[in-house]
Amino acid sequence: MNIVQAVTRTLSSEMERDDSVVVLGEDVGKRGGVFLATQGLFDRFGPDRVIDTPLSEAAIIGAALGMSVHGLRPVAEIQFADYVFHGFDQLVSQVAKTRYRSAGQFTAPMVVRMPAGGGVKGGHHHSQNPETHFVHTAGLQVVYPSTPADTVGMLRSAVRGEDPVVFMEPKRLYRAVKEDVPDDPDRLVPFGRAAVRRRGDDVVLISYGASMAETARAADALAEQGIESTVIDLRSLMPWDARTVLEHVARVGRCVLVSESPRTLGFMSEVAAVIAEEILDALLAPPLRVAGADTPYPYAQDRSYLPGPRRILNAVQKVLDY
Amino acid sequence: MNIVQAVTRTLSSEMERDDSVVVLGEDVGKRGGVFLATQGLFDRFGPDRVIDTPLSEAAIIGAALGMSVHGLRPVAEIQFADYVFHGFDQLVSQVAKTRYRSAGQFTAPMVVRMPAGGGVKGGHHHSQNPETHFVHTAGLQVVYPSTPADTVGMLRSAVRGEDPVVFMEPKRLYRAVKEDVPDDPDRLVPFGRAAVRRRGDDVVLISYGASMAETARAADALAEQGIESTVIDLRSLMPWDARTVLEHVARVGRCVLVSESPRTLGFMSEVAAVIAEEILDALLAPPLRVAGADTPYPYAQDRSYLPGPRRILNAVQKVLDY
Amino acid sequence: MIRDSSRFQPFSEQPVRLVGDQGEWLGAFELDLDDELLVRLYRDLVLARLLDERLVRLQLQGKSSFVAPSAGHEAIQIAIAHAVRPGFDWLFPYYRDYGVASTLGVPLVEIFGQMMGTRADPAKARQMPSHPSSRALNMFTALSPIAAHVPPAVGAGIAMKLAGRGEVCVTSFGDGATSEGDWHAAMNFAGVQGAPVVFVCENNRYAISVELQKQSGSATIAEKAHAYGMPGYRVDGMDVLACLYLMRELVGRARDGFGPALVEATVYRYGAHSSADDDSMYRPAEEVAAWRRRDPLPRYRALLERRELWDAAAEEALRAEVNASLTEAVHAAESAGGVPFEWMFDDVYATRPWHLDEQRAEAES
Amino acid sequence: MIRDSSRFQPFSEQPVRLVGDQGEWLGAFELDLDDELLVRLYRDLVLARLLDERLVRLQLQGKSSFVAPSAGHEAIQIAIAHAVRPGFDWLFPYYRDYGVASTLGVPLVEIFGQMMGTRADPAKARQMPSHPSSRALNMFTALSPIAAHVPPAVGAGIAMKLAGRGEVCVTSFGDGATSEGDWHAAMNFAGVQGAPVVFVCENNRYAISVELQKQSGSATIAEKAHAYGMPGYRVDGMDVLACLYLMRELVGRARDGFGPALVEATVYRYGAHSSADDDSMYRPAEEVAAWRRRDPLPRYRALLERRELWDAAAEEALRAEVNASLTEAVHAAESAGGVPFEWMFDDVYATRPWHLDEQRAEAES
Ligand SMILES: Cc1ncc(C[n+]2csc(CCOP(=O)(O)OP(=O)(O)O)c2C)c(N)n1
Ligand SMILES: Cc1ncc(C[n+]2csc(CCOP(=O)(O)OP(=O)(O)O)c2C)c(N)n1
Ligand SMILES: [Mg+2]
Ligand SMILES: [Mg+2]
Repeated sequence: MNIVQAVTRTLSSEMERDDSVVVLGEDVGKRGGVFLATQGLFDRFGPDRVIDTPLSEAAIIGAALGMSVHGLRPVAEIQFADYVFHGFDQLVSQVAKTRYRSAGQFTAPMVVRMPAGGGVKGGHHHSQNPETHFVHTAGLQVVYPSTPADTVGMLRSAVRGEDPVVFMEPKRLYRAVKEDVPDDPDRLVPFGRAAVRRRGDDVVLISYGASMAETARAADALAEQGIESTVIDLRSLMPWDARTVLEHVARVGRCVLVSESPRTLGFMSEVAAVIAEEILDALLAPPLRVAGADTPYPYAQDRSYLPGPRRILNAVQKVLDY
Repeated sequence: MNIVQAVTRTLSSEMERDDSVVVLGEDVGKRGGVFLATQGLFDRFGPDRVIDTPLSEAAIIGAALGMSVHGLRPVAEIQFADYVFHGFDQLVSQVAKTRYRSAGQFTAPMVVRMPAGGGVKGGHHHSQNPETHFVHTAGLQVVYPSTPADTVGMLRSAVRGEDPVVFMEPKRLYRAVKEDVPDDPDRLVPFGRAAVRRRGDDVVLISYGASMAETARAADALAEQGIESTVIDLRSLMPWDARTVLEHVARVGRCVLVSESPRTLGFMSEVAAVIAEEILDALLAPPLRVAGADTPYPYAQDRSYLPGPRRILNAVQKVLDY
Repeated sequence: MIRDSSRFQPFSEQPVRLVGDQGEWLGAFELDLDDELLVRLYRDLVLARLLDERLVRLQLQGKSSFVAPSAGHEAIQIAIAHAVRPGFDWLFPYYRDYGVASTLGVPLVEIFGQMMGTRADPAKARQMPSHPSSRALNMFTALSPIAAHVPPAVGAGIAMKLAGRGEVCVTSFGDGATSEGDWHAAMNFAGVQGAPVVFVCENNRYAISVELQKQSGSATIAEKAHAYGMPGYRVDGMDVLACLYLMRELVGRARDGFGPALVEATVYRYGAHSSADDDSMYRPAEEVAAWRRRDPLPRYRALLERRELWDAAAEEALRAEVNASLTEAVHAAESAGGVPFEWMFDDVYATRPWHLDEQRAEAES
Repeated sequence: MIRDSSRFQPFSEQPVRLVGDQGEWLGAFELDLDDELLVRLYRDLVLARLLDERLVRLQLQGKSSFVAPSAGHEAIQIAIAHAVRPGFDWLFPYYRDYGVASTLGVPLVEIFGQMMGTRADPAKARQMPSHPSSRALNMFTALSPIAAHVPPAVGAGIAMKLAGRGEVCVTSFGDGATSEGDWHAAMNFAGVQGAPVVFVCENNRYAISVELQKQSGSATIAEKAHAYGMPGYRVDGMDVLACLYLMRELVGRARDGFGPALVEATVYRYGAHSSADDDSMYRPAEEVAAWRRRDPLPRYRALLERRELWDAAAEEALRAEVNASLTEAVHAAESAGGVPFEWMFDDVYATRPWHLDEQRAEAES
């Protein structure tokens, strides 16, 4: 099963399980979504539960909010994460604050799915990783899985949860990562827990989402050089698993933080800040970030923009040499 | 001169100096803006250059972009920073990327002013500090002065600059801070340079915007206890003056970072991350953040939400005791 | 899916009016509401007006930090509340809709609790004053960002259509709100889906200081409905019977599956935009005075008096009764006491995550 | 400020059509364009069509990573370009507007440079393919987010009004674009300001897979103009003369200070939405075939042939000439070579700040 299939099958089984789950977005109907993540759902569940919307992200997110307040469990698709900004106020000012401002009288259990990330020759507006904007917005949960199994388990948690979830999907890995996923409808992956993908004592590599692929490749290359790394996949960014991160970084003393969103105030700024605050004395080297550039996402340099293995290895060398 | 007057007078003199400067926004005309920051401009420059817009932040920011591309120098007002999210796509996807995506063929010299910050009993949507969203968006310059003189000097730089500027104004201090400002039309405050407001060897306090008031009060209280602090007012957040920050923190070894936006991925996460990356060995204590909570901005706890002197002093005590 | 209203024509140039200046019935059809309801409407008008006066006074007294007065808007607000089935239908109001809240039956103590930020507010004083709400009555908590409640109202409407129980959603907003992109996106989605939503614009001709001609490319709000394939109606928003007949018709039409409609209720706000505004900067006092002469209360009272359903004694008794209940509710709301500091950290999520535990601890230390 | 077009009525149910299926003139007025222009229009149609075919082929050959084909949209696009004063008026086009670009005179080598991401692109290959641009011709760089160029177009229009030089702005977009909030906010602001902007919707009845009935609450796009106090016109977007006459009229009207107008040009895209789409998933082949029978090229060629302005030999010569210039331009664009890695760090700001110097150094190390 690959990641797109993980999405489709999970949506399908959740819609089967619970009548109140509906899907809405641009082209999610007959077309099955531009990445085919909702393929087959329209035929199976009909136009009432698989709703092709007009071309407005504010309508999609705002309507999903109203549906959830009224008792449905909408799963909205934003065709590319880059277009969430057209519905941004609905997400950050309304969805995120519904529980708080009504003191729990009204709540917004809903999911906003969005394919994110670069490396697909998509230029500025089909490549971005806007997670910072969501993580900085109290009231939203934010997850960004990197494997089919996590996609299944976290999407289930998202659909069944009590609060809104921004569900980011690594579109570069949609069909690139495959694995068997046990067909157990009760296997949920809870939010706020990182996965340790690899264990080693020389350096800790921390990443999430699509960049997990480059991070894993860097770890392989390091292993060939005899450098053993611990690799942490954060998976969940709000809440995030500071405990696991601090535990491993404190143990090893050296870490490199990899994410492809623009460096300044990318999610790894927070991770670095917390590491510095909490375990300063355990650090044998500075926590180094390897990140996307503080430029709009370029077209021609689509791949070079990403923090690839070469840049990760450079950073590892620096923390080892420190 | 207080801060609102600094805005009004600077706008007036810039409009006088350069015919291409126009002001637009909700209620900026006869009403002079809800904070009176554009008072008198309508009478002086007329409805063509002081434009009351329909109630749409997307129209305001988007139209300002078109005006600037066509050769005007628009200064747009967003009535409260909290409402920028309604025009967010225009700002982050269009304005910010105009120069880049056209490789400088089209540019967007424009200013988007917005009163920001809490402590005015405004609840969720009249209190926020959304600077993270702008700083994380390549292509925008972001400044947040805290004094009348800086307001004058930076607004002049903003209006005369070549790129878009998000100009955040500390509304809580609008009328609270007064000082004489020399009437020199060529006194510009350049972006990217912090101001060192106070010098001391025990601890470095770093802040900006409205929180400078609480930070200064904390510094006074510390001085009374015989603790001497260096106080840095960042003023400009993108670009920001890492050099000055690193120089002082390296010298002193202890710092506290104060800002009232939500803690997670607030601007101080970046400052802490850079400090940890660049001068780890100079740190005698962890860089501690004192920030707004990761909650929507509450009404009833309007003042307690803010990082006040008590919390700043607690943090200073911790870094001193470390 | 357009069923034309039988009594009213969409896109009329003149707003629908059923009661004349002297309280005379102007309708082409018979006034067929029972006396009890006729009187009830007046009681609701008086309650809304006196509530508004009280809210303004609380702010002047410093007991509340803000108020957005509703005087002048009462007739349409009361009609909205009377056109729906309370607790079954849903309302997505805006900050000025205190007449909707009081008529629907939101307890006054909750209203005052919200205005003064005390424990009497079921929403824990999370929002600034003038943000009414009622979970029990399906009245979605009002919010500050203009027009932002309209997309959720449409989502609720679509959910109602799917549920098929015949619920209806009514959402109200000002004239300024129609300029926002969210408003358009929502209206269009409702039009496409034929969602059972009645959209009510309380057109008071100003958005703070910005007058209608600077606000809207079209001369009327109602004609904007063309863009969404729904009928648009203009009604005298200070004529409670015109408002009620029209609203009932359109709510019924939506309930029967004929889809959404837009109502433009022409009103005027007598006061400044809010306690933070000074309206003398942008509108002449004569204009205010002229609109006050069309006040919904005396006009409708005259109708009742013509029918011998009302007199000075009844008026006096009613005012005394309402004022007493307002005073009592203010007292109860006040004595509920302020909300504790640490409530600030609750309800961000269903359960408090670790970082908020830490932040709460730090703030308390 | 509405001046009605003299030749055309706004809000007509049937789209304006001037050329019949057999190339016959249907106009109620005389065809008064000179022969040179009549021939020029046909040449531009052929150029646009062959350019589009070439762009599609480049993508199939792997020389370009993406294409959004324009075949079927040419007539309205060419009319837009002919209605403006190139280099004086401004255009805010969308990704499908290659017919606007080629007719206006954007050098083919620049177009191909952009499509292939080479140094021949004056925008340094910053954007993905299908984002035309020309600084020299005042054609604002197209962008991906739907409708996001419409507010800036209105801002430019307001600036033109203030400048008082008689410039006009034309912005074009798809039917799907009309659902976005930005579109509404911009249209309304233009209506309020009476800005000299002509809004052109290339209505091909689909936004990727979403058909018009799911897209728009109103049956037509033109009638949305009611909401903004501007006239809305429907035109057969595959009839180049109908498009040209209407566009000239509305551009002239805007230039003379009578404000904005909305045009709905009914077109059809023959190809899939883009090279990433498979249109067989959502529309029947017969529908495509039916629209192809209304193709703008043969229909207009028939008109020219009736007037003895065109024949098979001319056709052959033209195609050979156009193909040769396309081949040459592709070659030139390709041989300009790729853009260097480090250009990625330029043009974020007028001068590169310290953090981008650092990031560039790190990336290069
Ligand atoms: C998105 C947004 N922008 C700006 C404001 C500031 N603001 C508050 S009320 C108001 C005017 C609203 O006018 P209208 O919709 O006509 O309602 P009215 O107050 O006249 O009843 C404005 C601009 C806001 N609350 N939200
Ligand atoms: C804001 C935004 N949302 C979604 C998309 C993805 N998308 C690209 S083209 C398109 C359809 C546009 O349809 P229309 O406006 O009718 O233009 P057409 O392509 O049919 O000419 C969509 C949904 C986008 N580019 N921008
Ligand atoms: Mg109003
Ligand atoms: Mg289309």
